[in-house]
Amino acid sequence: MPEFDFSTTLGPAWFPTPLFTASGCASSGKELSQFFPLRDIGAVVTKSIMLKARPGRPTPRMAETPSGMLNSIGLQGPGIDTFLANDIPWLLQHNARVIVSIAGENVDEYAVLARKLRSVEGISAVEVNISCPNVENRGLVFACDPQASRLVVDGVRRTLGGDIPILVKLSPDVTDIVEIARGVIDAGADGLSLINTILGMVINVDTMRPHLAGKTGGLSGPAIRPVAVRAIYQVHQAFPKIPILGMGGVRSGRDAFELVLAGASGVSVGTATFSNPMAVIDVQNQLREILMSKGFNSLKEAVGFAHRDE
Amino acid sequence: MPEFDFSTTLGPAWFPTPLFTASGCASSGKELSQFFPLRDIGAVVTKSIMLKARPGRPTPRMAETPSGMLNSIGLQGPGIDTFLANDIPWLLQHNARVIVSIAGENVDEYAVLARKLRSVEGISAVEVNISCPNVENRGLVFACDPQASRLVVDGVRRTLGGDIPILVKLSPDVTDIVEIARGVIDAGADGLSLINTILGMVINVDTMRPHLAGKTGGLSGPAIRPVAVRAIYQVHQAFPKIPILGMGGVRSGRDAFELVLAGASGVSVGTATFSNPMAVIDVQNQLREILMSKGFNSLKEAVGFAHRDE
Amino acid sequence: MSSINRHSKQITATVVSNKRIGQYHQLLLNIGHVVENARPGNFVAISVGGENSGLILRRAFAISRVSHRSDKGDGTMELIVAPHGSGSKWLCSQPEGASLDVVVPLGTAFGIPTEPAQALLIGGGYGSAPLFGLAEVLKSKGCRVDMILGASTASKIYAPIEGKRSVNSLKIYTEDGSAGTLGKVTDPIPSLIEEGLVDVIYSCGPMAMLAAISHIANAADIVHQCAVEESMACGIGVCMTCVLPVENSDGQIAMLRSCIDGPVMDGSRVQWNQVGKVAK
Amino acid sequence: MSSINRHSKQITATVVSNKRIGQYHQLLLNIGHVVENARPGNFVAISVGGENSGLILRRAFAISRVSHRSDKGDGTMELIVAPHGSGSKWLCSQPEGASLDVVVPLGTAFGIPTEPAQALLIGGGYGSAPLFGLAEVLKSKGCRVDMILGASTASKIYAPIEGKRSVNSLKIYTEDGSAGTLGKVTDPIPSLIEEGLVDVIYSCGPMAMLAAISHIANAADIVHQCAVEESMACGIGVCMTCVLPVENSDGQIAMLRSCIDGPVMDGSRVQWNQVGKVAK
Ligand SMILES: Cc1cc2nc3c(=O)[nH]c(=O)nc-3n(C[C@H](O)[C@H](O)[C@H](O)COP(=O)(O)OP(=O)(O)OC[C@H]3O[C@@H](n4cnc5c(N)ncnc54)[C@H](O)[C@@H]3O)c2cc1C
Ligand SMILES: Cc1cc2nc3c(=O)[nH]c(=O)nc-3n(C[C@H](O)[C@H](O)[C@H](O)COP(=O)(O)OP(=O)(O)OC[C@H]3O[C@@H](n4cnc5c(N)ncnc54)[C@H](O)[C@@H]3O)c2cc1C
Ligand SMILES: Cc1cc2nc3c(=O)[nH]c(=O)nc-3n(C[C@H](O)[C@H](O)[C@H](O)COP(=O)(O)O)c2cc1C
Ligand SMILES: Cc1cc2nc3c(=O)[nH]c(=O)nc-3n(C[C@H](O)[C@H](O)[C@H](O)COP(=O)(O)O)c2cc1C
Ligand code: FES
Ligand code: FES
Repeated sequence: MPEFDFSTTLGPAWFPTPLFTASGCASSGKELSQFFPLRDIGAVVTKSIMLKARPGRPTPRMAETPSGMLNSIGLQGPGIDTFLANDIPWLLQHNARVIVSIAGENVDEYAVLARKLRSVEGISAVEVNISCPNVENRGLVFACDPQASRLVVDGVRRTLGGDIPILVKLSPDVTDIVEIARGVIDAGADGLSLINTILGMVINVDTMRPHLAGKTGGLSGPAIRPVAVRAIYQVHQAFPKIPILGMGGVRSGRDAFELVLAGASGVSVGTATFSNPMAVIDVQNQLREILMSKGFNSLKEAVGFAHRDE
Repeated sequence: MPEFDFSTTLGPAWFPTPLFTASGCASSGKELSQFFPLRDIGAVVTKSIMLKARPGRPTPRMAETPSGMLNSIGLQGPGIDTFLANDIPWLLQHNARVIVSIAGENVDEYAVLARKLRSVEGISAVEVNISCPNVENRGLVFACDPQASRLVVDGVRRTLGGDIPILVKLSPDVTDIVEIARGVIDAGADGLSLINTILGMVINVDTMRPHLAGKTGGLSGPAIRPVAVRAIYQVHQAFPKIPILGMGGVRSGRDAFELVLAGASGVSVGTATFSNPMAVIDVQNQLREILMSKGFNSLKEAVGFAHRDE
Repeated sequence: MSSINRHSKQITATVVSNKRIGQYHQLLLNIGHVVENARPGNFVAISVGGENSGLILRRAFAISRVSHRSDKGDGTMELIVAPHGSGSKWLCSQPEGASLDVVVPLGTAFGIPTEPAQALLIGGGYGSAPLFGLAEVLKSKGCRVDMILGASTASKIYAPIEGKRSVNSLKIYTEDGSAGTLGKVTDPIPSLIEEGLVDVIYSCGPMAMLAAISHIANAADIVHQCAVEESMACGIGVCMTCVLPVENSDGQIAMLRSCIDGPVMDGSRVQWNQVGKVAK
Repeated sequence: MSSINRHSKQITATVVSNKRIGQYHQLLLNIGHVVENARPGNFVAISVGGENSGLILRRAFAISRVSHRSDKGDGTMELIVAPHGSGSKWLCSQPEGASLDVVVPLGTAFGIPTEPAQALLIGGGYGSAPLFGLAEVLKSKGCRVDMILGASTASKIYAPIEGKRSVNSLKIYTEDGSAGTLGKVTDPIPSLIEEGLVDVIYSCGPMAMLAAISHIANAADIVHQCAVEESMACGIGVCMTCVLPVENSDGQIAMLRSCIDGPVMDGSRVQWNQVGKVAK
């Protein structure tokens, strides 16, 4: 019997395991390294970084919801220069593979961020988070606008050249996610990250106002898993050759397996890390075990297996 | 101190209490009458009825998900004629107020359904469920298409005349729910029902295929409440004078209060009835108590209260 | 339908005892005088996972047996629960004294012959549970009760000693031969029928077993009342998730709700080969 | 930061006892030798609601006191829990013997003076909990320990008799006068400072109380270490929900995470009037 092959590829990037942190749910990696060696997982996907330092939104920034939570962090962060000076070297020094998530306020900013990343050694991939407001178009979220998301990816692709793979992270808050996917694939995405949070709101029944300072927030956690599975399934069905990094409510190997069967080549664990600091490792071990017990010889055999005979 | 006024209006229709069943979650009402007198709640919203009898989708039709469930019933029902001959007389005889939910396969069918309802005495309102596939446009769901949803409502409005109020039930699976709302309001909707289920999928890890025979299904239950609150808040903010019948994950008076604060003039209870046959009554009693304890003199004072000072 | 669930109540029941029997848990719940309305074949729906549970739907279980002392207002109900997924495992972990949220009784009951008759009761796995309660009632009506139980293996046979008192004969079949005869519950039916020992068949168990029994009963033109088991979201007839294709009295196939038009159904009317498909 | 949470472990802890004290529950948990790394000021994060819980986030609680017998490998930790919402109520309902999923210890600890000093400890409501563990440590270092506790009403004062042994003085203030002096914990601070009895202030309680103490401490130029309480999703520094505006050593205001840059912070650096707003 051949040895089980747990490795995965997202476009040209290879990873020994298909488990990743989810952007914004592992900070820059350091904090989790108190709980497990970062090199043991596929890669650390860093919190979306913007051009300038940002303080983020006022608090409260979170609300728990049934089997989920809302967050409204507002992309607090140190800005790309400080990030490249401090965080990336630290991660590489600790032998972590790194996927850098970037976010911009307008189309150009994404290209500028890509330019800064171009010369950085050791980055495995760039995740382009387009679920942010486009300040040049009434704050409309890029990912909700086929034209804008295409332009963002086009700019990043041209700037980065062909060396670093580009994953584009889509929002489920759209009428037709396949259409958005088509646009960014045409513009040069190597893969897709599915899904970002779903827009939600909690009203505090004591103050009788929206609980979050930012009013609306992003819904994550097990509650949204069925939406993630559906989005991954739909997009994999439409573009079976485009690798998908799946995420949304994964907290066990069983959950990750569901995303893999739907079509994910890799799985990011986000909110589950908040309740279990070891979640990524635990999910990784459980997924490996499930795949082997089902008789798969490799992760790749299982990717999109739910689509067979169709 | 004046007596507490729990009544509500949805357009020209008046109801003694703001609690309703959710379409498809109370069948035609009879079954729940074993648990409480139907006249005690605001109204029974009946399961969406179509022109012809329909067997619905194959089983499995449901899957439980974290704090939610998926369903894929496929609008099984007896067809409008049998429904009008059997179910409506029974409901009226038992002094239930009735909101009839209708669904069509194309724009014309909605108008035909409206024509059949026009002459029926005693109906409080019509809820137009536009979250169904339009067979004349590649199965695209009406509610996801501003033009189609507008046409449907326009047809129903013209046919019904001004007598019976029209509530249009929208899907949250759209990029911009306010835009869809604007279209159907322009076309003559008296009120909006928010929200229908969210498209999701569960993969059965034993069979390694989609669990539902219909593959995708609609996500309902507490998991989606933050999405319902957000949609109601957004639409109430844009159209403060249009009454909203809110639904999505309500299982307690506290939850209903959240929807009311966001802008709902009435609240439908769906999935919660599956776990608690008395849910509508329980939520109704709890909501009344909460409103009074917060010092409101009427339900109406609380509708949209979370928007104050903005 | 109008009489279905007329006596259903949502109550808080206390766990009187919880014993492991083979691969099952025998749960005894105190449900007070509601017990008086429970008939063999009825089921109950129980909330699982506790107050903050992410499992939002009730789980359905057949009532195995009931007993009451009307003088004390005490009524107990026995359930046989297989630890399957999260909900049933939670239930099996409930200690004596725990409180459960139960809706009881639900659904149709087995029809009882008005005259003494020869009844054959067939159960698969935990499907034997409601048959013991049924046997007691049949016996009290002067019926002859023969019982056949089957399962894949010995630990999945539920056949309590007390229960055996109400039956005239009990045969056990396992697919691995670890208890009783090696084989299936359907093996002995034809010869029993031929011997003229069967006026009516009652069955409960996996759908494939019910289908096989229906096949035999139809051929011999013997009444077959079976308790079906479909995935249920509400258990009270309002969600339409639990449907089965069943022939109407006018010969048409309709998708009937197994929670209120069942779980006990006329086996000859269920379109077994179309279960999971849509009636045309 | 690099040393924060270096000793944190996710463990299964057993409830040794659960006692109601006024409006609180005193929970004693056996956490084994992990206890050795717990310092006064650290907190723990506990999963709530059981296995199928819809409450997905951990709840944070200050470690009140710890004790261990290294020979037996036993280590217990005491928590004082106010039944507030679903999660804390669930925790308060856990019986002796129950197992809890706990991440311990987390966050910064109170700094202990290297030389004996006069320490003033101020607690509001359950905020007194960690102060008793702190008092023991300070006492053992030869410090003088004065304690002031306050709450809205008597039943919200947590002041166990054993705890009083480690303090030189204990004053209690309630807003309704139902215990101790009618008034607020801040009332006596200025005169204590004037009398020269205060070298360092330690505090834990509602944010408004911490702000008021900071105001007094700043004016008198006295070191003030306070344990803040912000809504936390992760408790381990990865989510950025728990931030507070704090002045850096270079004079800039940054949004620091109260879970890993706290909960114990330098009161003079927290921008109390900007809490809940965004640093500019
Ligand atoms: C009328 C009726 C009587 C039953 N009687 C018994 C009994 O006496 N003893 C017993 O052990 N079991 C019985 N069952 C099956 C029992 O309901 C399921 O085993 C149980 O619901 C599984 O829940 P879970 O959380 O453990 O599993 P999960 O698979 O996690 O459940 C997920 C969802 O699927 C539903 N589901 C899963 N399996 C079944 C099933 N076989 N039937 C119906 N719904 C299912 C659950 O209700 C739940 O909503 C009966 C079912 C029905 C419909
Ligand atoms: C560092 C720290 C130490 C604490 N120490 C104690 C203690 O010793 N004793 C004690 O009784 N309580 C303490 N708390 C507060 C305690 O965490 C909350 O009361 C508890 O989280 C409320 O959860 P719930 O489910 O009961 O309430 P809910 O309101 O239902 O909780 C909903 C969500 O909001 C969060 N939340 C609500 N209130 C608070 C709060 N005050 N602080 C932080 N998060 C909150 C919860 O964690 C949860 O995610 C502490 C909090 C922090 C941050
Ligand atoms: C607190 C928090 C912060 C997040 N920040 C980001 C971010 O900066 N960039 C991004 O692309 N996604 C961000 N996300 C979304 C997650 O990466 C992920 O797509 C989503 O939470 C669904 O996965 P989960 O259910 O496993 O958390 C954030 C999510 C949470 C909960
Ligand atoms: C089993 C089931 C059937 C439903 N059928 C219909 C329907 O026929 N027409 C309709 O407009 N909505 C239907 N819905 C949607 C509900 O009316 C409601 O909008 C949704 O479930 C959200 O509310 P809830 O979370 O309280 O269930 C159905 C929902 C469920 C769970
Ligand atoms: S389970 Fe809902 S109708 Fe049968
Ligand atoms: S609680 Fe997550 S960073 Fe502090």
